[in-house]
Amino acid sequence: MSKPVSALNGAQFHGIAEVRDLGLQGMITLRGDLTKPKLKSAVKSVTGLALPKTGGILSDETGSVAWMSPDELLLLVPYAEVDAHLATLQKDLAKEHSLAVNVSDARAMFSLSGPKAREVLAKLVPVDLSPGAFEPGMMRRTRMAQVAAAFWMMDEDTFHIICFRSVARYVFDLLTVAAQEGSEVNAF
Amino acid sequence: MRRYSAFAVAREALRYHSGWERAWASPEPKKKYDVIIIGAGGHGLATAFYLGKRFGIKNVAILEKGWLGGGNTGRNTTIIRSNYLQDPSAAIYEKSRSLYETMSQDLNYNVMFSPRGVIMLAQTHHEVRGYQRTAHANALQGVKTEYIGPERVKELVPIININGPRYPVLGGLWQDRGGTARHDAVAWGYARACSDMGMDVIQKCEVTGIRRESGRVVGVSTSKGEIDCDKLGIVVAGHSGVLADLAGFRLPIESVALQALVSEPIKPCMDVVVMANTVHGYMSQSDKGEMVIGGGADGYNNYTQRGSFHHIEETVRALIETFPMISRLKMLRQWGGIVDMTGDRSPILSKTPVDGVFINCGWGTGGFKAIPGSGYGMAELIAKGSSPLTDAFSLNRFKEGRFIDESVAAGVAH
Amino acid sequence: MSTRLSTHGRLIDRSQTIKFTFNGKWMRGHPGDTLASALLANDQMLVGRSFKYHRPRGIVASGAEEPNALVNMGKGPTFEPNQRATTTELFDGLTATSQNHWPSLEFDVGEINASLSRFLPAGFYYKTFMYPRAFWKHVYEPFIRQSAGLGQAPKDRDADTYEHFYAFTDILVIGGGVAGLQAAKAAADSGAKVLLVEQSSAWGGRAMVDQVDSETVNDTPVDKFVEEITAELAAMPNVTMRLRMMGAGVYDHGYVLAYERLNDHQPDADGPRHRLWRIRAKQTITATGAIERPLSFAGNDVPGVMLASAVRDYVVNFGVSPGDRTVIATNNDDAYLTAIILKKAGLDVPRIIDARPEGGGALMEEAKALGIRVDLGRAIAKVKGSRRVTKVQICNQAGEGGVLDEVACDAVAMSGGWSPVVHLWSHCGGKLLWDEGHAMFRPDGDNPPRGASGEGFVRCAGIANGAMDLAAVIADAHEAGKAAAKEAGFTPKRSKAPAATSRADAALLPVWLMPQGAKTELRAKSWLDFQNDVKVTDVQLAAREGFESVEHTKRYTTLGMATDQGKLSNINGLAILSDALGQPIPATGTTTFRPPYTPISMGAIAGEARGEVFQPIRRTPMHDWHDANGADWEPVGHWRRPYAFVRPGESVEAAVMREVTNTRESIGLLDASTLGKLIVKGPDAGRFLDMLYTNMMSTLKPGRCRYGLMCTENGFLTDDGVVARIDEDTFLCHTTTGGADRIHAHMEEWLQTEWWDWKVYVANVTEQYAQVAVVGPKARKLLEKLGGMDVSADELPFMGWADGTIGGFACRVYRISFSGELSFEIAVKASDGQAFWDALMEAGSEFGIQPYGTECLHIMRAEKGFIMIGDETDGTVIPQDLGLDWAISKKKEDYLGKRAQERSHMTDPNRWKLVGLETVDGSVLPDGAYAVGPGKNANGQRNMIGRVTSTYHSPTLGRGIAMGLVQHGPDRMGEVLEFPGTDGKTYKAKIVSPIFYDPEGEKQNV
Amino acid sequence: MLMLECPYCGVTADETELSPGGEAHLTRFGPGASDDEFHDYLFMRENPKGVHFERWRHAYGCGKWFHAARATDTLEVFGTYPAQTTKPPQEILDKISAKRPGWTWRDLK
Repeated sequence: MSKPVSALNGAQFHGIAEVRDLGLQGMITLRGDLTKPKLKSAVKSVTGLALPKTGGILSDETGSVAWMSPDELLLLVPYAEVDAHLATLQKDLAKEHSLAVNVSDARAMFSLSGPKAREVLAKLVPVDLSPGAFEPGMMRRTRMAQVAAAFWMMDEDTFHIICFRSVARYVFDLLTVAAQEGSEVNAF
Repeated sequence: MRRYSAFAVAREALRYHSGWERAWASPEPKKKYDVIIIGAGGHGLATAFYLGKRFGIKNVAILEKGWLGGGNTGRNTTIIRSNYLQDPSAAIYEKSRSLYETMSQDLNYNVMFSPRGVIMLAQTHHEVRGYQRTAHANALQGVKTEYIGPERVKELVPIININGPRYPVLGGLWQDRGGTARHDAVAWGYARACSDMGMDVIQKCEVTGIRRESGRVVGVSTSKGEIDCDKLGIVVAGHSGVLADLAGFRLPIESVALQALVSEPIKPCMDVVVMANTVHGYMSQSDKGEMVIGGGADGYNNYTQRGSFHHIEETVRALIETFPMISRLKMLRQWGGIVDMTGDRSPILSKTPVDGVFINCGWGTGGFKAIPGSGYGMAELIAKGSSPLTDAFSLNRFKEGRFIDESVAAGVAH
Repeated sequence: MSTRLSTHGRLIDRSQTIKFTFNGKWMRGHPGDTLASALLANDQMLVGRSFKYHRPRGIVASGAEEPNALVNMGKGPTFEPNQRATTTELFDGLTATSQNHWPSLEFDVGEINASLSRFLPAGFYYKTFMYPRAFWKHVYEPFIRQSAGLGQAPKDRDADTYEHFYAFTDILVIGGGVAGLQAAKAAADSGAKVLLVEQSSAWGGRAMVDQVDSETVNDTPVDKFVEEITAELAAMPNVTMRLRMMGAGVYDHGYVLAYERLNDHQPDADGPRHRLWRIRAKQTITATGAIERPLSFAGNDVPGVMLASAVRDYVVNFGVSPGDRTVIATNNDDAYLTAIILKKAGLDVPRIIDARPEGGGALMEEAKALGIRVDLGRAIAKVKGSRRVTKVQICNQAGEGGVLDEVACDAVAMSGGWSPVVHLWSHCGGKLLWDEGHAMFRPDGDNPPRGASGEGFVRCAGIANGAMDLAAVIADAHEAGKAAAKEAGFTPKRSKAPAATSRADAALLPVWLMPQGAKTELRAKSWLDFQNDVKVTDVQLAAREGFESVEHTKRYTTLGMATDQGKLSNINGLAILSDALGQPIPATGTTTFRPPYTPISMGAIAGEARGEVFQPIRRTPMHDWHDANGADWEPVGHWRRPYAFVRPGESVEAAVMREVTNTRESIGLLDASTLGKLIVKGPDAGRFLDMLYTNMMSTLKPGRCRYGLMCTENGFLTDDGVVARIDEDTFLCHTTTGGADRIHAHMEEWLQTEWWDWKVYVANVTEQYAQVAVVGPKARKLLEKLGGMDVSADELPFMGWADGTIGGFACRVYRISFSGELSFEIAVKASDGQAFWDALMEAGSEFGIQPYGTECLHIMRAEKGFIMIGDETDGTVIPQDLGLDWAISKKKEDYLGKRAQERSHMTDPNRWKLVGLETVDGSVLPDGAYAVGPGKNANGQRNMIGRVTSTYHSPTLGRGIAMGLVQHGPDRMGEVLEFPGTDGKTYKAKIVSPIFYDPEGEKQNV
Repeated sequence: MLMLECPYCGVTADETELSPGGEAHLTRFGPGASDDEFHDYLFMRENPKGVHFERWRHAYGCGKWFHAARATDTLEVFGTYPAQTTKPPQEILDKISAKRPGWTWRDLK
């Protein structure tokens, strides 16, 4: 059978910043009582990571754990491993009131990179993106122009942005417009 | 009262207009009136006017906290239409529209009613069906409307973009006798006519209390002293909740900010009024040449006459999509008004738990067009305790679950 | 005449010449010119016509307050009306035309209005044009519309792009004059993050014109000081400085709009034309300076009469002299500066007319020393000239205007004193004080606009705050900067304001009318609002007629309602009104200041949201395939769904008919991915769904599906869909396409705000899956061909579901039907969606498979009598109206909407109920038609007894079928109703059962 | 343009990230309630010109519902708090009393 494809199948744009569709990314939404040790250990066994603090995201080479809400985490794992990890979570948390679902295919993920990445994104989200105010390790869910989105920083020049799959094209086009040549702001 | 006419103006011109008298008197309040109307906006003044005209009740005072016509009457986008879906709405709005036709002559004051026509654009299949339904209902309600196709829309509105990428214009509900009027003139014309009938229009007179005896109103306390009355009409739009509180009852309404804006004036380019409900924008061109644009209402309680800017943004965005040429016009001025919203977004014209106290409120975003009809019916309600125009709009409908919901045909009440 | 001087011109680059056209005529200017300065340099004083009387209009000011110099600019997709020449930077190839005249600027037939002006006083149109009635719309109004309106309407789609920017700062300083610079410096020294914006293209503001030669800060000339402090600020990492960026509006909770004009001065450059900044500042300082007031004397609107400060600006900034012989009229010392600058530039200043009997201070002596004659206690009786000033007549200020003397001149520079720019301060509720000494309103520091914390978040600095001389301005700005920093949570440096010199001016004499006792003929020619043609007599008339509120007067006379929003006219106007009402000016008060400070482009407001990104379009995984295969799109919410798949040469209607027939006879494929899919999990999930749905969900067995209805708490049917029980703890709820997000939010709301102790989690997995309905008699054959799981009736009976694989795709199959046919709804991962769809199409070709769209779906469900949310329901319909009582649990004590449905009107036997409708002649009932009963109601409307909710031509039955709501409908089977159409015809239809097709359900249960 | 701090994620959110939810602390009336009780629950609102307690959802953020104490005449915000409660926290009530002596809202003072 043919291999699964992401919404924009690797689309790219180069303007005052670079925009890229990052392809398929394994994502698991985990809802539950974040204070429960069982939940913490389950997350650890799946991602090797601890729980981030409120509004934070923890990452290593293979994945990330992002704080989405007081009772919700987003686990980023390799696309191919999602089902296995889900099984583990369901087993480990069988006795806990919790919910773990695969949302990998419900989302699109982009990278926005370059020295102007901060100001390109600042054209679209009502968030203080100045250095110091927003830094790697922070996760922000917000409104991007007219749709919901979430983003975090991989490094000083790179954002990863996720949105719903159905609006992937819209979000890509938005970033393209915001990164058009000659639109530098030089505000940061 | 001196009649207004071109001849009078010419005669006055010879003496540099030194002979014009006051348009309305500014009397001190009397001890007692048969009826006191709180609120000298369009609805309050029209109510007083018809109390006099229809029922000969002329011992009337209209009390105004600020300056007459200073509330929503002077802050709206002046659209007049009656292409409503539900019977009670169609009845009162059509009565109102028909009274606008002759208002300038009835008041001997040019309110510039301009029946230039109103189009409500259908931009989704759902809207197409909704407006076809409305057209059928209107035909039976005696409201002259027509469902028209996109070509006709383009004919009537040359500057419109009928095949926009996102929401192509599929058709529209057209009311050729809808239009606009000069909002301030409506208030001024009624004030002048009421004053001429011997009624007292009392400005800068704030009501601070509503006096009752054994469940019946006997008068009001004001910043200009105590005034007695047999009957009391509360017609204060956004401040209805505050006044109801003074009378000791509550209302099923919430007050929110509604915004509008105008562009700089340009030469005539759009003769009709266009409403695009899918994208929440409506626009007309005033006689000064300004594009008059209506914005959305905030979702939270607000008594400042300022709204949130994102509504302006959403409206302008939508209208640029529908009328690409306005992109290079400039916003001259934006403002807000306080509108009172009911549970079904339709108005309340009703008796209240307090004998002798009547309330007219809840017009939400659509009050201006209803001014004469509302006054016509409200006067009858106050004089006779009931009116076919107002009975369906009584307070008890919420208890009975008997709503008058206009949103069903995508016809938002602007 | 007005010309370019060989001296001065600090802002222009004389080494380069650029060309532009005005009314088709080529003219020359220099980089750094504004369009206004370039026009004056080309002796083009006459630039437009006024709004009402079409009077000739010349340039009056040099900045944002200019009421007259408004031009059409550009062509086609870059055409723009009402561009203000005084704030338009000149660029090579600029094309401008003047406005509001016909046939030409010089000869305008509209000027007839001017000679009739006596017959057209304020509000004359309220008193006339009433008879005969029809004439307003057909005769009077068209004339009024045509003669009003200023600039031309753009015709083309805007060629430029725009964008927004979200900025957050500790302190925003608006205004880059000496006050703004000093305030920014004092604030930034505390370490606070400062954003400093200036609307023009240069720092320093008025001081660069007025105080350069005469005064110093820190013992250095003002221009040097500006240079130094600008450099210092630029070097500070915590400071951002922007030119060509105007503070447009101040809103609640510290929200400020700023309008950055990136490319207006370089139209060929890349990037957006304008950028609208949405700034959140802890503290905002407005250092917006002040605007000079005109004087009200007869003929003060004749081209050549200008603000004294503007005359200085044109000389100093642009090396342009508005006139060769300039008469000065003033009530304060400031205008003497203009006289001195003109004189020193070698120009003639025949007379200074000072209304003050004692005249001015040091500057007057300086002017006299230069040999300029000064008349004290005098006024201008009248300015002579029509298209250009030719002379002024002089009288006593105290008198009625008896002419004492005449002076020939070609320009008049007037100054009536200054008004601080308090607009931004006032937008969000800042209060004003009347300053008797300077005859002006200034901010009342004790009543600032208050933010979320309840504390003030705006303060003014410099002249904008009423500090009138340089030393005071610098000191005030310094304190404002420090105070703002402190308020924003920083510790300001302990520093003193730089010492500055200050001019010893004599006091100003308030002069609202010149001369004081001007006769009516003079007052009738004394303009207050130059653009809207409002004269002193108009305001006096308004007062006489009882328009006593300043708002009434404004609206009655249109004073201050022009595109300059009264920047020049408001204070003079309300002084005249106060005088007419015999009350002090503060008792009259001001009109409300509303954003924006000056007009901002609609394009900037919309920002990036145009064309493709005007609004999001939601796409399913198979969207592109649909698009490539003839999809006729239908927007459903933000989704796009194929209405039908139209083949080349086929009509949409024909396509729909084909799709229905094909699906009923062989097999059809529907993209159902847009349907909402919500996972509801937890020990209390069943209990929770029992509250949400009208029917009982807790009794549903794992592996089974149940159709459910959801109502609002107000009783009305809001959504429906099939619920599948996954396991003991887990349900999957399908919603309508429009319903997914709404119902998800609805569930979260009740869980979070009412039943927060219930153990339930909800997740919206709508977009995780591509869902495909495989529908028709051959559906099972196709799935069996693809293989992978047992889809036999025994293994997977109607209303059952199962996990498995089909054609190698992991999937979940629901055996549900919205068409009445054998039907499988198959969910696969969205990322597999297109591949799965391809596999079905390919394997299905031998069975005659065809995709179908929403209209086919609608017809098939109507043939079966299934209701559609949004068709049979409209927000006023309850399940009981639709004969869905079978789906309303009688056993449950409670569910959302249950109590509401017990209200008297909801249980009224007269409610309209669902029935089927069959036209007598087989034709299709018009959509939305109403059935009429006998008679009319109290308001004379025809009595209606029912309406059509869905109506189609059924290819299956070969006739029109419809569903509708009819009073007592179910009890009136067989009765024929009349539906008047809007086409004049009356349609007759028989009441029948709503189930037109396969009532026993034999086709779907195979 | 309001800004409110979400008590769950600590984000001071722009109004456009939030969705308003009307009056707070309503008691639900279902089957068995009188017509008046049900009517008041569904439709009667304080709609005060002054101190108000209202619901908001951090719709574009953590998705949680919270309450805000806000003045409708000045838009001053006295505080926000989680929605899982039937009455406002005392410290917010005290703060309001300090700033607006004599305020009332339903039975609160």
